[in-house]
Amino acid sequence: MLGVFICQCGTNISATVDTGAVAAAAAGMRGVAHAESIQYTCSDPGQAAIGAAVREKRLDRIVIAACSPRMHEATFRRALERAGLNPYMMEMVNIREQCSWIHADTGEATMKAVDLVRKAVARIRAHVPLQGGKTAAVRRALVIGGGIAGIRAALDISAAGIPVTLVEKSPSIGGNMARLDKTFPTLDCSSCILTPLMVEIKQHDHIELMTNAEVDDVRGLVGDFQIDIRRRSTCVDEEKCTGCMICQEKCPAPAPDDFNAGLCQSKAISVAFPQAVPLVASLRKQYCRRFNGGKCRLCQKLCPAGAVDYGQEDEVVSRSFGAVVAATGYGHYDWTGSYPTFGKGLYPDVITSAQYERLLSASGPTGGLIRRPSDGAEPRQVAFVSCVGSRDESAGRPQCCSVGCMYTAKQAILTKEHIPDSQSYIFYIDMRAGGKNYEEFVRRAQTRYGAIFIRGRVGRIFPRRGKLVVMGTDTLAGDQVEIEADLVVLAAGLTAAPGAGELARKLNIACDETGFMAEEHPKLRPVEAAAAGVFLAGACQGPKDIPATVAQAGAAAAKVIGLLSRGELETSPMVSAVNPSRCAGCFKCRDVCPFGAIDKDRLADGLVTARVIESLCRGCGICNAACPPGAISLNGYTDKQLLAELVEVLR
Amino acid sequence: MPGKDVKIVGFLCNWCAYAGADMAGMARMEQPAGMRIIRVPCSGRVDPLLVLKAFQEGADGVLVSGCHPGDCHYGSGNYLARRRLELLGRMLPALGIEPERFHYTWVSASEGARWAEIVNTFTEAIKDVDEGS
Amino acid sequence: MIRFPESINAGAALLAEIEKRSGQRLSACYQCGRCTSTCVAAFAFDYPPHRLMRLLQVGMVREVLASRAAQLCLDCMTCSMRCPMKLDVAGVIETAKAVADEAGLKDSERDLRLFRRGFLNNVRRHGRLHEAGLFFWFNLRTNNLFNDAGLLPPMLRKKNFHFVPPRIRHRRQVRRLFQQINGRQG
Amino acid sequence: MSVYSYFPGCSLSSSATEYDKSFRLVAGAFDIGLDELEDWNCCGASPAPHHWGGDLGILLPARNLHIAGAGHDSMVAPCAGCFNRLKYAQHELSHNDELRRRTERALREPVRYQTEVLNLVQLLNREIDPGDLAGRTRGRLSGIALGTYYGCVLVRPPEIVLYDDPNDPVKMEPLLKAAGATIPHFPFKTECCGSYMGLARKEIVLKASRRIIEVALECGVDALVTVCPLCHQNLDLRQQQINDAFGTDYHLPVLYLTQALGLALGFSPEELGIDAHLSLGISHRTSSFDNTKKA
Ligand SMILES: Cc1cc2nc3c(=O)[nH]c(=O)nc-3n(C[C@H](O)[C@H](O)[C@H](O)COP(=O)(O)OP(=O)(O)OC[C@H]3O[C@@H](n4cnc5c(N)ncnc54)[C@H](O)[C@@H]3O)c2cc1C
Ligand SMILES: Cc1cc2nc3c(=O)[nH]c(=O)nc-3n(C[C@H](O)[C@H](O)[C@H](O)COP(=O)(O)OP(=O)(O)OC[C@H]3O[C@@H](n4cnc5c(N)ncnc54)[C@H](O)[C@@H]3O)c2cc1C
Ligand code: SF4
Ligand code: SF4
Ligand code: SF4
Ligand code: SF4
Ligand code: SF4
Ligand code: SF4
Ligand code: SF4
Ligand code: SF4
Repeated sequence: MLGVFICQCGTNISATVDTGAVAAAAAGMRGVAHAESIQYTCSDPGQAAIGAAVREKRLDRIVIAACSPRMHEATFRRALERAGLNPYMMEMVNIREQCSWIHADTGEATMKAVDLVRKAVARIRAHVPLQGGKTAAVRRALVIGGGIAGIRAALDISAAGIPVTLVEKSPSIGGNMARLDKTFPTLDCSSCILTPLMVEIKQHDHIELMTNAEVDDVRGLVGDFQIDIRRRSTCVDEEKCTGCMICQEKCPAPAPDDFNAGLCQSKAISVAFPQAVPLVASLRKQYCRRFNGGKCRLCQKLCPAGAVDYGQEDEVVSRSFGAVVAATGYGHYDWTGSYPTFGKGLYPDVITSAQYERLLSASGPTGGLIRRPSDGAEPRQVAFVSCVGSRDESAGRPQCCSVGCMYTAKQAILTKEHIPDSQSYIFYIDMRAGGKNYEEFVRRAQTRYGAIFIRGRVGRIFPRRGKLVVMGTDTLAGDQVEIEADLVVLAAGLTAAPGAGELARKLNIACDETGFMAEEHPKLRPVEAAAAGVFLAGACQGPKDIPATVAQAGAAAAKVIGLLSRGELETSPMVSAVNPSRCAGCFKCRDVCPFGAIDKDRLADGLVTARVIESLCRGCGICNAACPPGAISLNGYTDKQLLAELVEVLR
Repeated sequence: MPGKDVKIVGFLCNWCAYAGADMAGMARMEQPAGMRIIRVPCSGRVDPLLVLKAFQEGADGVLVSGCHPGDCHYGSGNYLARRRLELLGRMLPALGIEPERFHYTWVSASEGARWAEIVNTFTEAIKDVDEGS
Repeated sequence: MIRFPESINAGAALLAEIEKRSGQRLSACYQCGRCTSTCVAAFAFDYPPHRLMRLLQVGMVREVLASRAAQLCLDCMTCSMRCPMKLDVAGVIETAKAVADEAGLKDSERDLRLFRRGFLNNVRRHGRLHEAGLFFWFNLRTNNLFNDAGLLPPMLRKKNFHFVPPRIRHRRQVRRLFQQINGRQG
Repeated sequence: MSVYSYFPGCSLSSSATEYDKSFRLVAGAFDIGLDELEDWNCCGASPAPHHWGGDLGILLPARNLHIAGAGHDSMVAPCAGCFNRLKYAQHELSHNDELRRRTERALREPVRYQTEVLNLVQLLNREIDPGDLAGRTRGRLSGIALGTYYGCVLVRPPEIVLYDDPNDPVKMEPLLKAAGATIPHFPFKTECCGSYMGLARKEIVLKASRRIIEVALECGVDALVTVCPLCHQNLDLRQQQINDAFGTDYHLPVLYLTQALGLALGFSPEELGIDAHLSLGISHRTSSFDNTKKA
């Protein structure tokens, strides 16, 4: 006995699809005992109506024509369970995203909806009740990335008693926030907030910290991921090093200072920054003289702790985890290629906002005094340029960086605090200040700190007598603008972290077209990634500020705790099964299975057939398509079901 | 009205192309109404016989769409699909089916616009074949 | 005051024409002003480039067609190269100018029109440009005999200033080319 | 020896004869044959596309393409403006059937418009091997910083002229570097000089060109190098007007690319028509060019 429910979704569907007519057509289809159109099927009354129909008409299988199954399949499976049916005896028909929203003609859309319902009715007749199994979940979580997002998630998960491994690519945790001076909207000092948390990570019993480390390989699935972590050789024994920095002082080989955004130089062996956690040195072989044919062994000779070990090799650590949090943050857009009119990086006094944070910071290369790079002079006229490499289709970057407006306003305020007789100019297109107290913050920059806001984009920057001429437009005044500035600060856009795509592939999760990791649904599953058991926290999912990052990290932690505190997980019953009487033992299926889920089975009569190891099968159905006699078939997607669909849509 | 008389069966991978088609819907990108989507877990699930069956049942065109190379949810399913379906495509003329009626392509979950574009051009291409014959 | 929807309705037909011919979707302009920021002629315009785009968006097409800016634009395409929305701003302005020409709209840039007309008539007559002829004709017509007179001595020194016009043989063919113009000639 | 159809255009045969002269000398030095188009007409320059609906901007150059079509496979148009117009016309004739029919009505036969159109930099890069050039110039330009000024019409619109980066072109550099010159960073290399407004709206030209000279000097440029007679007129001939208008005292030489290469090859400034330049005549850098002659 079949029940069909046609959702109106308010007017989302009913405006284009005649839901009444679809219900009427459904009522006439073979096996259908009940058909009705419901205003909001996923709502409480909607689900109740399904339950009532199941009881009254003794329905045993249900078709729901509504939104995409990617949206509400899980919701309706639960509804069936509550109504006493096997949750897999339900088939969803997508008449919203793939019908009402993409067609204008009611007749056509309705006809298509009827086709789709007919196909689902035919398909569900071939459904059989399915039962998922249970597996134990490993009570340990992996957090990848040690910025504020990863730190917060690790602390929150471990607070529930679940052990955490925190893997950080660079020599220290802290991420981008550690590089900031003061932070909007409260203007509290970044290190004052962050440093205690970094130390807490180091000291926590339940948190295992691995720096200079990256995920090498991921196998298994939710509840039991087997993950290889590569710890890169730093030539320094972490246990012995005391962070005294004697090696760094004496090392003769210069190397770029990543922490200070290239504003100054560091050494081949160095501690990332004075507040680094862990506070140990690491050696970068590509800059070290010894590793480039030289004779130097100064650091080893001078190290009072005997911590330097040139022979140290990469180490690969394997662990099992029940869940993973990706918190790899963001990277900085390289504007020099797409903005030739800003000098291609040739003018030393055109810097990025990230560099400016280091000039403002007391722990920065100038000790917190604002000094421009070219001649060390204190700037008086400072021009800020928003949206560099953001909201710019000509640079292939239409997206908004979402934090540029706010940190630019912040930097104007801090400039005034550092240099009272300075003047800041902010070129902007729209001031995006949507958070709590943000608008007030921007107003303060304008009124109390006297920043001049100029609504318009900059077209060119060029040097003149030791200054930089910024040519822009004041669209509100309707005229061109020229500023002779001592320093120009570019709010360069945020990109996905370098290597984010590669990590996403290993984790089997998706990235969106801007390269950031994709959540399953912005409202329904905002911290869940495409693969079960993988969650997203912070700027790796999209540009965001610290408050939003911290909130999302907490949410991701809650999801991990929720998942792992149950102890065991339900497995999907959508796996393949072999019909031994048909199997010819050719093992084509085994050749194609990506997960090694097919084994040999010797039957009582001595025949060798294929057998699916259910705990390994992920339900891709690739074996189905390979099997010549059609002996292996995927539950929920059997040949019979797909053929039934085919025939019905073409009727 | 575009695509009125053209019926296309689309086998779409749940993780990429199907989500891409949803994305096109969320962005309200109007498309010809002849496309009938059948959801599969992976383009690797699509048996060439299913495609032939669709033509036998009177489909004007068949489209198989999965994840971009390297992005398969199951690692390598789309490579297998491509190999199989490539062969199939070469066989079609022998069966009296114009090769233009069959298409295998990649669409990611975020490429709504690309999906809409594919439906449009594929529908047009089939109409051209129909008119030509 | 701009009144909606009257303004949009009044400009719709011309706007559609400009969009079609220039191939640009004007609604994509988000008024960032980057086109204006490096325009070398904007200081002499009545409306800077970004405002021309805005005027078109709200249907005030006639203001654009009759603008001094449309006449003075050098078509250097600097604006088009800068636009973050990849709009061909120069192409839009040039299209507006052509539409205005075809409609026979009069504008305020008399000298400039005079110069262009003189230039083209000069070419119509000789097949090639007679620079000296154009120079004297223009100064005479604008009552500004000594305009650029300072340039004469160096030109003469270069022996680059020819008093006798160049002439090509098939002048009739060139004249026939002029007869194929669609725009109004005045 | 490869031979090209040569379209000098109005400027090279009147106000910019020194460009023509120096081009022929450099071409001769490298065995590049130039065969001037028979009975060519004015390409319409800047006014044509902006007047009477703009069609003349296509119709006039179309006739030149047609004439060239009967000659060699490729033609060269050293004037950047003519080059731009010819490319435009070629593009329109192949995309706009209606306009092509009108052209043919005037020409009274099917128009031949497929001849390859080259600008000067393209031609020289194709024909001159930098190594050979370096050998023959023996670094005569060394110590001289040349600002490469491309102007706007040589590189824009990129999809029609199909030549070099429209915002940051670099194609002049290999030749000049081979001759020993240094090429300092010069951000205004494609900024518009004010185009044809010189007679009717002088203030636009003076302001625009002043900016270019100002930035060039700021960047340490000893002389600008251009391939456009109109740019040359605005930057060089009008330099005194700029000084008068803004109270500046600029003496920045502006050379045609062929003049710069000619100097490097050992031709005298007189042969190249350089002595006639207003700015060079009063330049403090003249001596350095005289030195190159003696070298
Ligand atoms: C100039 C500027 C100023 C700002 N000012 C403010 C402000 O005042 N207030 C505010 O609220 N926000 C501000 N922000 C935003 C703030 O920086 C971010 O919200 C925050 O840093 C995001 O934290 P995160 O942990 O998600 O990412 P990140 O800080 O980027 O941390 C990511 C970490 O992951 C590591 N990682 C990356 N890839 C891997 C990998 N494959 N394996 C292992 N580890 C990896 C990185 O090394 C890094 O340590 C500013 C941003 C900028 C650019
Ligand atoms: C016009 C409009 C359009 C919007 N459109 C969108 C959109 O398109 N997309 C989008 O993402 N967001 C949109 N939003 C924002 C969206 O409405 C909010 O983000 C969201 O509703 C917030 O959910 P909430 O649960 O926090 O609060 P609420 O939705 O306000 O829920 C709070 C609940 O708590 C109850 N409550 C209040 N006080 C008490 C109490 N003392 N004791 C017990 N119960 C109490 C209330 O009755 C209410 O049911 C829109 C907002 C507005 C105003
Ligand atoms: S079930 Fe889907 S289509 Fe129906 S009301 Fe809910 S969201 Fe809308
Ligand atoms: S490696 Fe040795 S010298 Fe260097 S910081 Fe560590 S303990 Fe100090
Ligand atoms: S061995 Fe390398 S890292 Fe150590 S001091 Fe010498 S150069 Fe520096
Ligand atoms: S946040 Fe501000 S600066 Fe950043 S892209 Fe958006 S509007 Fe531009
Ligand atoms: S492919 Fe089919 S027949 Fe061959 S072993 Fe596997 S199940 Fe059996
Ligand atoms: S469905 Fe996929 S994972 Fe399962 S056995 Fe078949 S090929 Fe292997
Ligand atoms: S094309 Fe016209 S509007 Fe654009 S920058 Fe040049 S002069 Fe200004
Ligand atoms: S640059 Fe483009 S988007 Fe910006 S105002 Fe000009 S036309 Fe509009």
